[in-house]
Amino acid sequence: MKVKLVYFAWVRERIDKPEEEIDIPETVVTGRDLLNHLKTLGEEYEAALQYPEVIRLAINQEHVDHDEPIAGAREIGIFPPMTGG
Amino acid sequence: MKVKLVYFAWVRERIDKPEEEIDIPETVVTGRDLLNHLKTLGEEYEAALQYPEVIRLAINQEHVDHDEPIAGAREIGIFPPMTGG
Amino acid sequence: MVALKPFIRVQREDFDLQTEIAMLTEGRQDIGAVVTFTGLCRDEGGSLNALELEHYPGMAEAEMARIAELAIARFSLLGLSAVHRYGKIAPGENIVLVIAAASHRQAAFDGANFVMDFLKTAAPFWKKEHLANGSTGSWVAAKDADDAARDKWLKP
Amino acid sequence: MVALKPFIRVQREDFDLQTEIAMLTEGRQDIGAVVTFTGLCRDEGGSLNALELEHYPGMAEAEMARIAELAIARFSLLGLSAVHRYGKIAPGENIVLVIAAASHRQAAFDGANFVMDFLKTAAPFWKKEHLANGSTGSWVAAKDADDAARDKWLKP
Repeated sequence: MKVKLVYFAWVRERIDKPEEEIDIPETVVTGRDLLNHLKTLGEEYEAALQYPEVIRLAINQEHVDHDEPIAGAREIGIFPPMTGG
Repeated sequence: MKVKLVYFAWVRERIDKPEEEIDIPETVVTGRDLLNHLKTLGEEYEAALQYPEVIRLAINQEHVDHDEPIAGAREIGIFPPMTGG
Repeated sequence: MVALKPFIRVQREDFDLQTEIAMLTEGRQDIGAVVTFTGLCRDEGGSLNALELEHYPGMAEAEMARIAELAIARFSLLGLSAVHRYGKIAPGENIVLVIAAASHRQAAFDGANFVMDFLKTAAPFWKKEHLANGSTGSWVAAKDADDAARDKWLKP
Repeated sequence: MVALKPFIRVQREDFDLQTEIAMLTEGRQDIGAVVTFTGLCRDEGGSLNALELEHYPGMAEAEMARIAELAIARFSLLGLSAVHRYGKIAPGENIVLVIAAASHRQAAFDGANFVMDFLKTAAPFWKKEHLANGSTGSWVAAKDADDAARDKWLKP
């Protein structure tokens, strides 16, 4: 499955790109699986996702828990806790 | 003792004057005494002060309780509960 | 340290929020939160033509300042303004403005809310209704709910 | 009855409070209370030169609208606006504006406060510090206190 990933704040800085389209293996079912998969893709991903428990996910621009299935997602946002306002 | 009385809202309307200077007998010690004394001055005062428990008093422009002594007051405000804001 | 003095005004004319806020924030870089409260005249479903605001000159300003100073001390405010209008005010027009500035948001919210709750119950203003049918309605009655709103700040 | 739609904007440029309030209140006579919250950039005792605000375009607006609609329903608001800036913002400049309009004051206070508490914790914005010493500081960390402020609205 092909999906667009978008990164923000220090996740974006550490992965060193704002977005990319990647091919996800079928063994990746949930958001948590996706984070673990990304960590295998290189040092920069490992640095960004070192503490996956603090990472927030959004599927198609809506917040989701890490155990949410990602099947059918067009766009997955990966970012740190929000600090707006 | 001579003192300036100032009236507001429906107290002013019923007494039909915004302020007056009156001479207070020595038997009048507290704010409560003053209200009871004023009620003897005529129908209009009786109408204004019919329910003294709802009337608010201010001595020299500061809120006071009815049992506050009025000795030394330059100005006593007599008015209904406030409804500003 | 000199205690912060609130801006207090009682006036006939309307006020402009942007101008009033600028008086508190201009040139400052330590304010993180500004909360404003504006109270407006409602038409009560069309039955009201205007409110007439009466006040006790001198005492109104003094009470507003007293309340404002309590709020500044209690919530460590960095700025506070309270402006109250008097005279005839039509539906849709402003009646009262409170602005609280602070480092952080909850202090600014609490400061403005506190000032409004005490202003309603302690500042010497009274509202009379002018009705749409041409008659002069009654004086607005004080509400128990306003006393209750004030009393929540007095709990230990 | 058509549900009230909030005004939501994410923009680079500053906002003017008087203009934003007029969008909610102009021509209306049923609004009795307007509360505004403005969040500003603080200089942190002189150590901060600017904040850089990053956001998730599209999702930021969507989350702000979702939060705003919750507030409108919960507090029976008569008007709600939320404007959030992005880009580099200097100390003393505005970052965010929330306006809540209602019949009565407590609903307007609660509406604006609720929106700010959820916006802080759920709207996809991030702040990076540019320090006065010329270096780029770290990303601002999320605060437990902000989660606690949000959670007070979730109690039964």
